[in-house]
Amino acid sequence: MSYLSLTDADRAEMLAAIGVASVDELFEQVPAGVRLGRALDLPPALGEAELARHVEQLAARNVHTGVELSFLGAGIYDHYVPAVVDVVLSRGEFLTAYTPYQPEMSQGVLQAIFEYQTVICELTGMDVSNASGYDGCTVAADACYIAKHVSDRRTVVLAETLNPQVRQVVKTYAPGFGLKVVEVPHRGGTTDPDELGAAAREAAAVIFQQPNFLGCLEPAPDLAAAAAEAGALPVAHVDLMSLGVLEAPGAYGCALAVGEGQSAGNWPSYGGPHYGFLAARGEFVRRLPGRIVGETVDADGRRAFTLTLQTREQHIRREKATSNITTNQTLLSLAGLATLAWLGPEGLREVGEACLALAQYVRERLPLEPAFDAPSFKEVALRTPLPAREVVRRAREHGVHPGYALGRDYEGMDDVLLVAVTERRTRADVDRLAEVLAEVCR
Amino acid sequence: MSYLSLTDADRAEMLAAIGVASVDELFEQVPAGVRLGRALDLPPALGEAELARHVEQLAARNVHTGVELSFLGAGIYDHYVPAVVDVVLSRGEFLTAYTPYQPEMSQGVLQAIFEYQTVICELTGMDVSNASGYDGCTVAADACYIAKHVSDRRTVVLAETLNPQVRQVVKTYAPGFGLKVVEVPHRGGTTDPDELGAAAREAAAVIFQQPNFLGCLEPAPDLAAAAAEAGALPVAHVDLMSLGVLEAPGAYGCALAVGEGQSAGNWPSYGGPHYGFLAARGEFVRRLPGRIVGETVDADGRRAFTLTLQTREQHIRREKATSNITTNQTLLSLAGLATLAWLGPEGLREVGEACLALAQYVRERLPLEPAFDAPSFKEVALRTPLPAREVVRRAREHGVHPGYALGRDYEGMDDVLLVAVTERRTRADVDRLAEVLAEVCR
Amino acid sequence: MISEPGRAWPDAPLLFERSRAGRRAGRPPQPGLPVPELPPGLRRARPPRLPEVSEPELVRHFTALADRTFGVDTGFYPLGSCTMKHNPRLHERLAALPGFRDLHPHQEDEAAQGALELMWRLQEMLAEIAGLPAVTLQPAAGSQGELTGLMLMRAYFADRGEERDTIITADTAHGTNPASVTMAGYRLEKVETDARGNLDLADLRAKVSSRTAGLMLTNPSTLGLFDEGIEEVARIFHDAGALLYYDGANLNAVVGISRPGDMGFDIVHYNLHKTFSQPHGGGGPGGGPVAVRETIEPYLPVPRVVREGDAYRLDSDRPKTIGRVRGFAGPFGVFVRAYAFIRAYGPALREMSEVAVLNANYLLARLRDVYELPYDRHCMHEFVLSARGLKREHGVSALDVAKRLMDYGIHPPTVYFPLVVPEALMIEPTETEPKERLDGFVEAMRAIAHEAAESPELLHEAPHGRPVRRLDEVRAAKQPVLRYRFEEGPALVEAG
Amino acid sequence: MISEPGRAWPDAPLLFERSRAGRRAGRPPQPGLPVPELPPGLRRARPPRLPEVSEPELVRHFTALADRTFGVDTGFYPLGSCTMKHNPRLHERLAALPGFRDLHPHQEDEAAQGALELMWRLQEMLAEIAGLPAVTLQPAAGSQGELTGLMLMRAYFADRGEERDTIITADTAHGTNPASVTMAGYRLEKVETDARGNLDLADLRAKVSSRTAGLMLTNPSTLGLFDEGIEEVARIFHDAGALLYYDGANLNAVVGISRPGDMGFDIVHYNLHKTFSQPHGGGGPGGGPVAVRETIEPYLPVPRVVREGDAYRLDSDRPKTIGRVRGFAGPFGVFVRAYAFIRAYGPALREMSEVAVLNANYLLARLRDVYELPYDRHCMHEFVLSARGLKREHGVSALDVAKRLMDYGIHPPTVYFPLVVPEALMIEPTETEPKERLDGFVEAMRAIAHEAAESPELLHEAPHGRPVRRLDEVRAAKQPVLRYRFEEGPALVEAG
Ligand SMILES: Cc1ncc(COP(=O)(O)O)c(C=O)c1O
Ligand SMILES: Cc1ncc(COP(=O)(O)O)c(C=O)c1O
Repeated sequence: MSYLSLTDADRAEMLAAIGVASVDELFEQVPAGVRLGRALDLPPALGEAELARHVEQLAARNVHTGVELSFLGAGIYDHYVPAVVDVVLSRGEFLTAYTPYQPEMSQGVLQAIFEYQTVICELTGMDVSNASGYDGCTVAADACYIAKHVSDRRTVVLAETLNPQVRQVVKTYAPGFGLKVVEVPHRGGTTDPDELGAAAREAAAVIFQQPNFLGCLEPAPDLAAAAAEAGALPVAHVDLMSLGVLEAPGAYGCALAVGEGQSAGNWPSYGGPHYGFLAARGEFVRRLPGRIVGETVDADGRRAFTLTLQTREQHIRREKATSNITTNQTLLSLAGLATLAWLGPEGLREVGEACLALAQYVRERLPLEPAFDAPSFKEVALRTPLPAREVVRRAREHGVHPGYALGRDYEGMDDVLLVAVTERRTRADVDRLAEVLAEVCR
Repeated sequence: MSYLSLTDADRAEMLAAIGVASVDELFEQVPAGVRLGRALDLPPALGEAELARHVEQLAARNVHTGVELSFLGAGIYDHYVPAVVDVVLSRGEFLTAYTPYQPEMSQGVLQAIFEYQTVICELTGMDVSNASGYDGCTVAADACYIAKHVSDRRTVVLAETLNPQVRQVVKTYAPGFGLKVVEVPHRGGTTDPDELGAAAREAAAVIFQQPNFLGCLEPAPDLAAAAAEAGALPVAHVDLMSLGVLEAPGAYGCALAVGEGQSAGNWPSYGGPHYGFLAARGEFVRRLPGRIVGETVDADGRRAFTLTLQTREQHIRREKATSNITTNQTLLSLAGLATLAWLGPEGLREVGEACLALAQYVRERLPLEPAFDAPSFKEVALRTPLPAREVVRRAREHGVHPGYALGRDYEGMDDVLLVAVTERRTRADVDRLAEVLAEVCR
Repeated sequence: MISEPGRAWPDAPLLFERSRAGRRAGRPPQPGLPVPELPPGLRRARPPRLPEVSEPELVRHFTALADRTFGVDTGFYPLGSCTMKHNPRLHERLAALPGFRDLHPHQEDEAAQGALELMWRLQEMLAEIAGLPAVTLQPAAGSQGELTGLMLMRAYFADRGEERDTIITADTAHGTNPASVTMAGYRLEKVETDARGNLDLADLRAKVSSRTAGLMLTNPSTLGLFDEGIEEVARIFHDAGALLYYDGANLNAVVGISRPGDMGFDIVHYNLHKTFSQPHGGGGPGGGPVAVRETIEPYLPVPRVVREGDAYRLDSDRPKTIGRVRGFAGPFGVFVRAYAFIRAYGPALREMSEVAVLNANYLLARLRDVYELPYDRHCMHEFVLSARGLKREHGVSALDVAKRLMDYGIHPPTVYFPLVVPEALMIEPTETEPKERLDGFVEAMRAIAHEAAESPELLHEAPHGRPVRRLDEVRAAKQPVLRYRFEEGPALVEAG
Repeated sequence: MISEPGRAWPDAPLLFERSRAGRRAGRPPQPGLPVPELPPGLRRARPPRLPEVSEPELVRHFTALADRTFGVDTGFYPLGSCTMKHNPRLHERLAALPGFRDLHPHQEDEAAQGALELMWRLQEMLAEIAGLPAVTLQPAAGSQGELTGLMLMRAYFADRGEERDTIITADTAHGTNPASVTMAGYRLEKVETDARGNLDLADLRAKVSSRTAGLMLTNPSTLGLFDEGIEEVARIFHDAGALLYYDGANLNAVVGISRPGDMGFDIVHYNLHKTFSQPHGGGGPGGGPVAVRETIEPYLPVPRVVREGDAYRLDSDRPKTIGRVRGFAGPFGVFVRAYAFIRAYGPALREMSEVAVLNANYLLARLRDVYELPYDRHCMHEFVLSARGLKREHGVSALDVAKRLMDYGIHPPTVYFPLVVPEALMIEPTETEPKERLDGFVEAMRAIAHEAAESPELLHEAPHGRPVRRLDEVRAAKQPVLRYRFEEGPALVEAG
């Protein structure tokens, strides 16, 4: 109620100007039969102070990473979100603007998106990036929609080591696209290039993840080569925070690179909102979904930015559009831009090396055997002597969340725990985890 | 270290432009005998993530009002700070600007201060306000400095019911001003106008507080009248949040009104930074300390705002200045402006009425006798059957901070507890306090 | 660095142009442990050319970009169909509470009860608002809600063994509707709008058949008009065994007044960033929950948020589900804001819609004599004017009007949409605007109409008071430059 | 509402002009309890005319005012003596942690250990930086630090039974120094600056006597020059039994390089909002801790933060204390920021000062051929130029230069201070500025010198690109309007 701005006097004047006696008259176009003849059954209005108190009480009932030492990852990571992000998120102009349809009103957000696109291209080694997809799942579906249009094949291949949620979303979307989904099982934690290549022979695209969901580094260049050789578009699902130390998908021949942007600049936030990124080789630019910002000049020849190649989009192309996406995840992607710019090339490399070093330490220090031999980036799958979910339950009683129970998604992995580290974990944190695991796995 | 912006190449170029081989040469003007021949003995540098973690750990060791039901007041109150305040505090332009010496660069902050001055004048019933003093203590000393200059009397009278910290600060400053401080004891929780008038006969000014530190409403109009009659300037120390329901000092003849602004728009923040306000009748305007913003026009005749009457100030008048104040509390005072504008006249009245109602409920509901008969605004002094500090200690074990032990400041009041409420407390909160007090006072 | 002293909007260099080799802001923690070697070929060969900028310059950069961006916080933003209402700042505080912000989505349900309860309560409140019993919060935006809805239809009909391949939309439909139809694998059929701005019932009857899976409709329509025949429309589809989908983009007009479920819709999406005040963030994020009738509930995406006694949990054990449409249970931070928004109003949400409609009708009443009104009715929360008259008489287009509004400190309305209105100006003031802002808009629009006659070049060349003048959009599309080129790459990115 | 379409800075109405009777934003909680009557005469008779504004308009109002304000986040702000460095945004997060922000200052010591530890550690670090053993954090700003220091001197001499009534300051001293002297009840004596910019030792020797309580000195001075004779200066005062007070406003030049205690100062204040990055907030808040030698420690204000074993507490039991100078233990939020700042640098704080000095000398080197340099030496963290030449030759004043700088997007330096330099421009770049910003300033200053010769009227009439042009300051002071007049009051507030 407190967000309305009209006074009683305003209302009276306005009704007079309209020429009606009451607001009800304006609603006469709503047939009587479909009117709600009662008040909405909603809890009573709260003033700001009471509302704040109520919601704070809800928030207090969650166990967050500030109160529990957490090794949860499995797609969402607690990399450090620097304070410069607050500048982006707290500026009312960014926060309360919408899609920059009118470029003269929105040069700032347009320029920022252009910078974001550049950063995504640099990291992935690609030529073009859109201005964001919903998340790391839907951008994989977007990649399939592109592949469907540039190929006459009607299958997509997913490595089983691709994030299960990503695979689920692709499977939800695929029937509408007229695509069949084939999955290629892992072999000891990673994907076999030959097996993938074989499966790809009928496929429009192949999607694999680097580092993969089981915490292993895939032989990504070999996977991409196998897919390409089979005539399928190789699509890498990657983690931006790894790309200071891991090779860019563009450098090993991928056609597209997609991923979940959360790790770069967004808080876990119980799953969202975050941003999905999607980058491609130049040849696919007119098939990309969503907003793309381009550079041009204004009437005075001054550099200016604008949404471009809009003939791809739903508001122009309608049923022939490359996607239905409209509202996207711009603000979150700009938080990503700020974070990556704050890190710079050195910082990003350092984050990657911290992850590598800590993951190695996890392997060596914890009283559990690694489930797979392949090297890790920031996650390690470990065998547990009792069900991993039970290990989680017990460890949490000691104030430590030891990681993700892979049995949630993979059959036969009930005794596998996926432990994640980021640069925010320390040696001492891993030591503490080792202690707790020793205690609860006895 | 991460806040520096020069690269090695920059440094080299700059040294060359200066014509020196190293930065050390620039420091040759520092005599060898006073140079620090070693590194500073400070803990090693922390990166942002580590620093954040370290400081968060310090913060976590404090018991704040989010984790303890608190009835602490005694000068600092947890009135609700609305979210519009965040707009003021988070805008880099307000945050990182300094005193608006160059009005063309600072019309925004100047206008906001002008609005603040207006709000302070309205609330206190005064003609002029400065742009803020340090806090509720130092503005009382400022009032004495004004009084010293407009009177040839050399005493100031303080009611004993004036906040002890305020009195202490006045006593610290007074010798430098050449003023003697006389205190007038309370009689049953309030000040006797006749006694105050008698004491004021030699005084340049009289300062009393409404509502007073013991939680009682003073006969403020009578006190002001007594002071004025004795030829002393009546100065009221007031709480902005009370002025929606309590009479404005200007309306009962005060020469100045001062106070601590924290309750309006600032968090407790362990004592600061907050703002002190100081308002006066027009005749004193050229004796006011600190910044004052005035309205004027620019070369095009457009309305504009600027610091004015600067001949009062230290940078112009130096040893003859009305004060030495330079850096003040502008940002905090603008948070006050935003809060008071958010409340509006109705909201401020409602806050006041909520306080009155809850204080009355405290009187009736708690299992302790009020120490004084005078009515309360938002604080009530209660007699405890054991030392009040012991009551505090025990109640805190139940997660409730029951209030301020007045024995900290007043002799003979070891068994008096000052319980504060604001509009953020509920009936249920008071009920809970009643329960805990019943339990611990058994 | 110095260009044109006195210019209000100095040029803003790109981050990459601010970059200097060796400069940096962040220094991540180093664990002091050996860094293992990577297998050959996996290590990055060439470092990414991220900008190298110090923190002070980074802050200034984003401050400068924000200054070149116009938001609701800057001024009036009557962008039709987008519901650019005030975004309460409290919500930013709430979404940033550590108990929400730092909560991992894989956290065990018993350690996320506050978050789950908030989602469950939000579902319940949204259900009451739509008049439909079951809600999924998962979809990321309205468009994804649409797609989800269409997938639900497919699952529903597949389960019943019916083969239906066509979705009907209005000719006034938003572009997302037909785009979603295609993405969902359906065939599109369009139905016309009649002279009063309602669906043409004759045309509709002719097109609905046993192949029709359903209708997608925005009501009030993108013309800002409530479909007066909605009951008959619903009957036609239901009689044909088809379903009705409600595009909730315009829900702001009817909350507490008329519920989509009561209108006969079977599936509804909400745009949390429109009706329920999630800030639009320069393009997003949003939220697109979907509500459905009992009969469609079994197909909703997983996970669902369910309540059992006093406990809440995520439930993925739904055999008939269409599956998952995005990660986790949805954009949780958006839910915090929507929840807070609804709790702030309570049942008075109705008043929100009433004022939205009042504000729109006030503008309509005050502008109808200078701009053409294609459908002469009271409007709902928005309305569409046509600049056709100005075009004909003075050669001034809707775009010219839009650009000139910028000089009056107002964000232009949506233009050239809906397609059925030539030179369309689609105006949605929202309920949070005070009368003075509305009057300011009226004055500006009237002044512009006057200028169109007196000095049309002023409009053709507008804007005059923004950081840039009108852009060469053709060049942007014909010679696309879609990333910074580091003074080395080709002018065109799209080589192929 | 519409004034001059296309104007970059539309007029900003006052909150009171945005006010409409009956409108409101906040609705405080109501306890649902009866409101007791107040005794006669105590109830407010006439409601205060606070603005009546809705929340959306309130947000827009402050957004618009921020847009009309220039901060360090906006651009280069070389305001001499004020150390306008970058303010790390992390600090705002930290100061807002609930454990700090919502901590009541009367909380029991045992429940505020984190806050007390932070303060104690800050004291220790500040002590190391000043080279003096005991620190009080209490003073609210530099000026209050000065006053505190003078009170300490008085207490010290009183305790020793010495009667001393005079404080000596330099003729380059900041206005707060003499103002503080008077407020502390001392007599002021001024000593001259010699041709190299040092204190004139002969003059000094002549003025120091047994009546001298002490010296107040800024070192480096407000000319940006380190006093090369500081050791002798200290000797003169100490030999006379007097004390030396260090005005720490310019500490940014010498952290880790030379410590005031080692220079011979007995009492030092720090400006946390200068050297240690507390944002200046449009005028404040600040922080002005004071460090002293052992001999002066007993007189420090109460409460003091002390450590006992592993515990920290506030100690007010100090019989010789001068008393309290403000509420509680000081501006705690400022301490959080200063603490974080020092911890971010660690011993590399020295580098901070080195770069501050390097940046200043670079500007000096690049500007000395176009503006006069009154003291031909390397400077420290700031330097003073004179526009005397421009004035003489082209009639262009330091003020004109300052105003014209605005058109180049740069905040003017401090002007007309210190008083010993005519047409002074006092320039302090700080360590956080990148070379490009310095070069931009050089270019602007050189371009302005050129403009002064070519088109001086451009400078006299500057600024041209700000929300307002030059102000009628005389009118502001002669006909003071110091509050909004609600269309009723007299034009002048000051009636008397
Ligand atoms: C009528 C209509 N339908 C659908 C959409 C798509 O919603 P979203 O942007 O949330 O994906 C919009 C939003 O622009 C709209 O206006
Ligand atoms: C040299 C000098 N001394 C003293 C002060 C006063 O310090 P503060 O503004 O913190 O009161 C200043 C600040 O303006 C200064 O520059």
